[in-house]
Amino acid sequence: MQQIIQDIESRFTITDKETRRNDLCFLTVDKLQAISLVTYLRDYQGYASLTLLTAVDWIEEGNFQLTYLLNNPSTRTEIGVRTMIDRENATMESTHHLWENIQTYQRELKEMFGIDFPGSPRIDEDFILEGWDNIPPYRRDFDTKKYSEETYFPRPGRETNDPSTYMKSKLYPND
Amino acid sequence: MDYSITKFLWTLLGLFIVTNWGMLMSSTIRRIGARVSGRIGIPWYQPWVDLTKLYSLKSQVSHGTMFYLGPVFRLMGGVGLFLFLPMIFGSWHWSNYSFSGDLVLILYFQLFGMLGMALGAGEGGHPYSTIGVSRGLAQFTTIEVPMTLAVISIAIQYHTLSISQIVAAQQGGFFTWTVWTNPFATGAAMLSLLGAFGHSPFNLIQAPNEIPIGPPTEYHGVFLGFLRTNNAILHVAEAALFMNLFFGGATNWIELIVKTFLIYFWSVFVGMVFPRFRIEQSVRWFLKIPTLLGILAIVIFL
Amino acid sequence: MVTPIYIVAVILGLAFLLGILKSSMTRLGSILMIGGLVFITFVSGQWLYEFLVNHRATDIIYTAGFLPPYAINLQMGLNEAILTTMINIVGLLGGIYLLDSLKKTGINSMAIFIVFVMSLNVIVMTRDIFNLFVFLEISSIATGGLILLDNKRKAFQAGMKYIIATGIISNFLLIGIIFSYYFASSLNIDGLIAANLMSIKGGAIALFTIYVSIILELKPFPANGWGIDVYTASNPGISALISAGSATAALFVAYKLMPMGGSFWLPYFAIIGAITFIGSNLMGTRQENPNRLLGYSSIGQVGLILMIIGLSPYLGKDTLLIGFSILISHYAAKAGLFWLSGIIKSKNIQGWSALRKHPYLLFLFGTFIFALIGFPPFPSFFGKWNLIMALAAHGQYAWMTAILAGSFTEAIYLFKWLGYSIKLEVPEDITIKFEWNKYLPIYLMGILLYFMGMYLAPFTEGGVYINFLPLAFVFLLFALDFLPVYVKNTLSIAGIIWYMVRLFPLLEHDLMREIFAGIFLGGAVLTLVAGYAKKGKRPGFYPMALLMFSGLVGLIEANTLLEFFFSWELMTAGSYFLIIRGKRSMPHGYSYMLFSIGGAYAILFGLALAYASGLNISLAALGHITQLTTLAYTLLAVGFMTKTASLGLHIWLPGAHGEAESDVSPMVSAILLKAGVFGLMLLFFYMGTGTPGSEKLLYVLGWVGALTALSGNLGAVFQEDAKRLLAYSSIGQLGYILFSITMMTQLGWLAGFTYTINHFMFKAILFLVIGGIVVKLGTHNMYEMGGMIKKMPYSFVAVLISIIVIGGIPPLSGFAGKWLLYNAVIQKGWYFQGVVVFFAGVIAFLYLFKLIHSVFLGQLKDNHRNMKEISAWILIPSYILIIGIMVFSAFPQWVLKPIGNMLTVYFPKSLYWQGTRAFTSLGYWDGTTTMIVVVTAFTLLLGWLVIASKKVKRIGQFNIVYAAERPYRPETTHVSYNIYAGYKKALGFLVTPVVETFWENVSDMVLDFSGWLRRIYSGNMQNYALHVVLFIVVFYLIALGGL
Amino acid sequence: MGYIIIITGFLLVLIGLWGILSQKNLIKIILGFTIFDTGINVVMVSIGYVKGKTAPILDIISAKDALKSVVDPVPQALVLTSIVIGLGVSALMLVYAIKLHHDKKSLDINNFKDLKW
Amino acid sequence: MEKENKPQDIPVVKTKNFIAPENEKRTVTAPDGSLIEVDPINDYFCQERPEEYKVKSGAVEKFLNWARAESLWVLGFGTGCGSIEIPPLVTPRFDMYRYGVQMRPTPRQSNVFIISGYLSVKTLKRAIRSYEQMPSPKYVIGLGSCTINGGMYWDSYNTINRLDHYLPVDVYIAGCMPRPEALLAGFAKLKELIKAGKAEKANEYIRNLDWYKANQKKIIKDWNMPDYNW
Repeated sequence: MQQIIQDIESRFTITDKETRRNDLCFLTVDKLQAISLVTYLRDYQGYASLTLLTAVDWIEEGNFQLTYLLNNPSTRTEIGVRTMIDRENATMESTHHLWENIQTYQRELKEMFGIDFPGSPRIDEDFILEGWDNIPPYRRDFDTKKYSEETYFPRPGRETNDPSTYMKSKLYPND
Repeated sequence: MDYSITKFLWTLLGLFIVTNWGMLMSSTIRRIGARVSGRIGIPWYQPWVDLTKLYSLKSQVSHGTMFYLGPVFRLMGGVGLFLFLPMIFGSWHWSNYSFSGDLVLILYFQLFGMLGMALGAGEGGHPYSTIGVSRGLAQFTTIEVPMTLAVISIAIQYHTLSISQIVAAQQGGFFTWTVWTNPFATGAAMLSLLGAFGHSPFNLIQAPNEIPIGPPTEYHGVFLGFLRTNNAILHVAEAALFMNLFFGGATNWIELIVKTFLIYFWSVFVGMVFPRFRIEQSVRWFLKIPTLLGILAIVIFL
Repeated sequence: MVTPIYIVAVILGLAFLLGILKSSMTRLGSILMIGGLVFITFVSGQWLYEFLVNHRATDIIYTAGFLPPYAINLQMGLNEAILTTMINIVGLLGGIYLLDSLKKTGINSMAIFIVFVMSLNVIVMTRDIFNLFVFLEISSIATGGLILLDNKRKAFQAGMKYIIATGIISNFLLIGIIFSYYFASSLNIDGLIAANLMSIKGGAIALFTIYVSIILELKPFPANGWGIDVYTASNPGISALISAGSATAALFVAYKLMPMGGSFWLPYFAIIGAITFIGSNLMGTRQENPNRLLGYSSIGQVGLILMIIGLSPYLGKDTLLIGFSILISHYAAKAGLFWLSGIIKSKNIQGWSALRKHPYLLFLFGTFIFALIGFPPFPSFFGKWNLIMALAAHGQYAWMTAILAGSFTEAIYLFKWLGYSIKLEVPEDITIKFEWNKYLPIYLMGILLYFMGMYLAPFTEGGVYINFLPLAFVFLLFALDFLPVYVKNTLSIAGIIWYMVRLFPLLEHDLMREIFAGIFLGGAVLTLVAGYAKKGKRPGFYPMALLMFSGLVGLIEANTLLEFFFSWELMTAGSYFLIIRGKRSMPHGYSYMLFSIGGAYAILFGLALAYASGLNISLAALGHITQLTTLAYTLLAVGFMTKTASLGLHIWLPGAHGEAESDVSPMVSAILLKAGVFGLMLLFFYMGTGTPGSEKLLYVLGWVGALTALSGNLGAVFQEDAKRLLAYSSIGQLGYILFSITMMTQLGWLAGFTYTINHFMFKAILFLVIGGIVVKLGTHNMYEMGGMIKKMPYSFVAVLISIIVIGGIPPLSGFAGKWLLYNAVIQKGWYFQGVVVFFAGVIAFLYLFKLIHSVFLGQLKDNHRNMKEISAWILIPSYILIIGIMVFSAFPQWVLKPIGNMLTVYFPKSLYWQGTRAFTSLGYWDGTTTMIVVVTAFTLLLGWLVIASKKVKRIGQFNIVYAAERPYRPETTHVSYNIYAGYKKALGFLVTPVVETFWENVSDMVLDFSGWLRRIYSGNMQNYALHVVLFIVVFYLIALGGL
Repeated sequence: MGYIIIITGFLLVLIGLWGILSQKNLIKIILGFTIFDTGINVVMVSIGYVKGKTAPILDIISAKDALKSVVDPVPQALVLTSIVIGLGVSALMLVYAIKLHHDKKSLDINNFKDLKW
Repeated sequence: MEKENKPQDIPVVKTKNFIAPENEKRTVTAPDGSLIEVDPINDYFCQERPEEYKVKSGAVEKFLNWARAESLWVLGFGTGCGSIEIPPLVTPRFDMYRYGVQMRPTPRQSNVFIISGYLSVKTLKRAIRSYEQMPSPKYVIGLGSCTINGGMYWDSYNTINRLDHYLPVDVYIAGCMPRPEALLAGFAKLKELIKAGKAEKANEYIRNLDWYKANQKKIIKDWNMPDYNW
């Protein structure tokens, strides 16, 4: 594992490195290098299997963090490749030529985060949300509670309690 | 050739008995099935309740004329089978209109209902209906092979195709039944009966898990009520046919009830034990052991 | 009377005159040439008239006033008169045809041309063998000169080859002549005959040399490469002359010289003829160049006639008639074809589709082709018939086989050619321009063929009975082909109805014939009614349809074997043209024709054996076959089974019926197939069960029928093409019929008749309706249809009723067949066959459901939304037939009772009637009661449903429960394509196309063999010379090796 | 004497045939033909020849002993015709040879195989 | 943490009219060459509005209501996590068959629609379609708190809160998740209602169709089906 990381470091500019376990580590690279890195991992290091592609909205930094989690079935190790992309103009190169199943993740990210992957098959089709016309719901600036209240006829009389205080008041009403 | 009103009324009465017996039989069988798996099962009157409900639904839709007529054809198939079959041996009242034709008529009249169902389901336009029909017909072709062999065998045995005469030839005791005198033919026919009743392992036609209910996917309400009525009649009539051919017929209703129940139970019994066949498996299966038995049944008379 | 010597004198004089004319005076030259040709035609024609009308005795003309051997003598008898007339006519017509070319090449060529014609005349007439040699040489020099007419490289080479080969041959002839003279001291043929050379030591060799040379002149296979090249390369006009004129003359020489050698040489003539006939026709199968093809065909025909000469001991006094019948067909057809090829100027036979724009020329082309194969009413038909009959009477089965095999190989390429010209795209680069002098000879030859056919018919035993009335009607319609379709249709229907009215009293209550006449003619009327739906003129349709129907009606009327076969061939020809009219039906029409001809030859062989058994021409002779009885019946049965498309012989049917036009399919399927059934029934009637071997034959045929039923139905199950599905279904149904009648019991035959009548009705309905729908929807593929019930309810009802009948579901009439068959099978004891048949019957359900579902039910396609019901002209006949089905279903006794009574004459009675109730020793059935019970019960149930379901909402096409989704498109929701995939998995191995593969392999083998064989024609003239020499050597070793 | 001539004649025939079948040059083949012809003519003459008799020309002998003193006149007549015909054939062949040479500038017989099969 | 929440600055990613490609109008060529315009929604589906059925009373109707109550055919359509609670009903422990309750695979043959748990917008569309395809009289059981007020998904952007705004509910079964026993109790309650002639919610749905449709269409923007699915 370490060897591989060293090998990668010699080839790519790794801006950040985080080893979670012996068999799992995350490498952060520049957006421009990300695709070549996953290609390299897939073709030369045996990380042939894509476990998932996911995103995190770092709204404060104005970035989306994409994570390609790759798995090497023979050594049973995983490497996550992270890259930051601009939030305003969220576009990333599609990697559906590397893994066919990544199409689905890319469609999901497009729908939920609004990250575009030009060229990815069926990227513009609805994925889970049929007929969504608002801000992509996983963006943190989307207020889901407000949306739900506006849209879904909340049944009146609903109370929301903090579980710990609520349980305390129930169990120890005298305190 | 008795077209009298009395005859008609008697036949209607017979039909009434048979329909009710068919429903009772199906609920009983289902109760037995439930008990086998440790349940209580449906109430014995459930088929009547279901039927009443189906006939009393408030909205119905139709896909077209043939869709509408399909259940009529289907029910006609069952009723016709009943009409052309002498139910009780030696009885004028319960011989129905069996003077219209012999065993061959009955064998071919089965197709009448199938055709109607197939066409009605076809006009429904649902893909699963067509798939179900195509499976049903495909399976039916090979079901008929052992059946034909068995029929020919007993025709050779008794020198007749008339059902009354076949039954008459079996009178005289338990061991004069065809099942003892011609076990191969009986075997072939009873195996083909499994397919005819369409219980597992030969229930791919309706296969609720794959092609929701198959041909009757689009049927509901009165249409479905017709189909259910038909099932009740058809099961008894077919069992009665086999009873007449192989198990000495019946001289009274009690005997008929017992025998048809056992014959019907045979197919359910098998169904409880075996899982479902794929269509090509069932098609092939009927051409193996049942056909072999049928051939043996003829060979012994050569 | 002008003595024939003037033929020589005038022509020679003219030739010299032409020689001294100035080369610019071509106009005068051509007038002189034509004048000379007209004169000699007149002379020979005048003699012919004398012989035919005044029965003048044979005349001998002595050229120098001395008796032979001191002078040359010419003989003018009937034969010579006929032949010289023929030669002169073709010379005259050829001269007219070649006028342009001759004018172009100059006056000298005209001189050569007339000398050539004259020399052929003398060759025919002369009785002196040296004179014969001289004129043979003159003719070949003239031929050499004429070949030079075409200033082409290939013509030079061909001419050179020709001269070298004929040079060698004539030198050998000369040697023979010298030795004959040496041994017999005579040059006169009569003198040589009297001298009996065979008895003189060494005389045999002299005779051998003469004979081998004469045979070589006839271009025997394989020493004929030079001859074929001449046909290929020279001007078609010259080729026509060589083929029609020279060959005629040379053949007569062979005939003339035949008595010299006595019977010793005849078998060799026959063998060489047979080898040539088969061999060169086999070569033809791979040929694409039309002229070369005609060359092969010419040589083949000449071989056939040589064979006839060789077989003359068996043919007796008929030799001349037979030979002449075939010769005249060859003569006219070949001349016509060569002339046609000169008009079309195509390098390959595909180019002949240019004829499509010229229907009359196409008609003539068809005429020539059919005349060559030996179809009625052409003379060659009668020739071949007489030939086969005479050979059969003498037990010469090997020769019969050889003749039929050769004829069949000839059919292979001729029909390929005809098919190309009818069906291929019209080539753009070939234009046919009208020139009277080229058209006229062709037309005349065509007319001659028809005339000679009619003229020669009465000379054949039984030929006087042939009814040419329907044929006359066919010609009338051909003449009226320019009229619009409804006029012709009305005319045809009226004609057929009139004929029906006329025919029925003549049948004298022969029920079987009445039934088939009803099917043939009634079916004809009904299917023709559907023709009103067509627009335009439908050129050529009506003559051909009526030709088929006249053949069919001829079968009914036939009392003699000849009439029967005559009608059979007419029907085949007509149906071929009908079938090939379909858009994509060229290959199918071709395979139909080949199977039909093969079948017809099997029938011919069988009929010949029947004739030979008692020298009785009447149809009843079929009942008393004593020669090779089993073989005869087998051949007849196989012949008829090609028409009923039994297993193994069925591969033509799906394509032919499936691709035919919408109203032709019912004609060929519902009606034409019944001709085969009629033949089989007739055959089995006469054969009975007592004939030795018939029991086994019937047993085998019974199995064939059962397996045909199974394979036909299984084949239909996996079809996606609606009409092909129906075609396969026909195979299956015909299998039932074959199976039923092979049982040879009353029940079996009743079942057979029931199936026949039912199949006629439902298949006519199905093909009419489905055909109409296919045309309307513009596709054959069922998966592209669907939902038509809403647009075409009447069609749906028609199809529904038909499929109920096919399925044998009570209460409709299909069940009658099933019930009878069940009883028959058990009674006969054919249990396992029966099971196969009943299995097939259930399989029928699969394709029936597929058909009705895919077309009428399921999802309506978007592009078929605006469809209307198919034309009423199609529905009217369908509904008439439905009424027929209903009546037959409700009152089966009306039909079955009389048939049963008729059959009791032949078979023991086993079906009894008691009112409406039929019963056998096994079971009973009451059609009327069944109908009443079912209709009553159905009505009651329907009433119940109507009451119980008060209000039913009609919903839309996609309002289906689709697992909570909605369908995407009708195309993807309509389940039709390959719906029996599971069944295919389980039983698909049964439909592996074994038979198709077998026949493909056979045809590949034949073509490969001919491709290999024709390598001997290497193109090298020296090789050809060597072939000639080798031929002589081999012939010598075989014939005289022992001497 | 007679036999010798006949044998010579046949030898010429065989030589001619050999020439036709083995030579590749068209002219030689035509020569073969003429030799073939000549051989046949020789054979023909020899057959009609009777020892010690003269030619059947009526000028030389008187008409009345013609039957006794002349050879069979028929072969003689035949030979004349045959020679004439042979001449015609040879001429035609030569014409063809010229035409063929004109076409392909060759007399080799193997060059003229445009037509086959 | 500084939030710069400016929704108007964020580009709207989806700008489409929500007509499914298969529902767009298109032109096909008939075999005779003429052009046919296909408007899928109007052409393939029945556009009529349903009509209310007559609610009768009297002894016969009482008997029929009893029959309807004793023969509850449940559509096998599980929407949320509650669908895992339904299969145990056929096991020997609960054995719903003895109460005349059976599962049917097709809406055409079912009377009872159990909305088993949370209902996303996407599933709601299917549920509406299935419900409308069921023949009347038909009954809806809302299973679990999600169907009542959204349950734990009350603030989700994609899950409805109140089923009764979209489909007429006869019986709610509260709980998260209710056990199979609760379902049986729900069936019993439903039977009671039916026998009492009070379970005519199907009519109510038709009566208030416009209101229901408005609610449904409010959240199902990708409607793409006729107003009423026959």
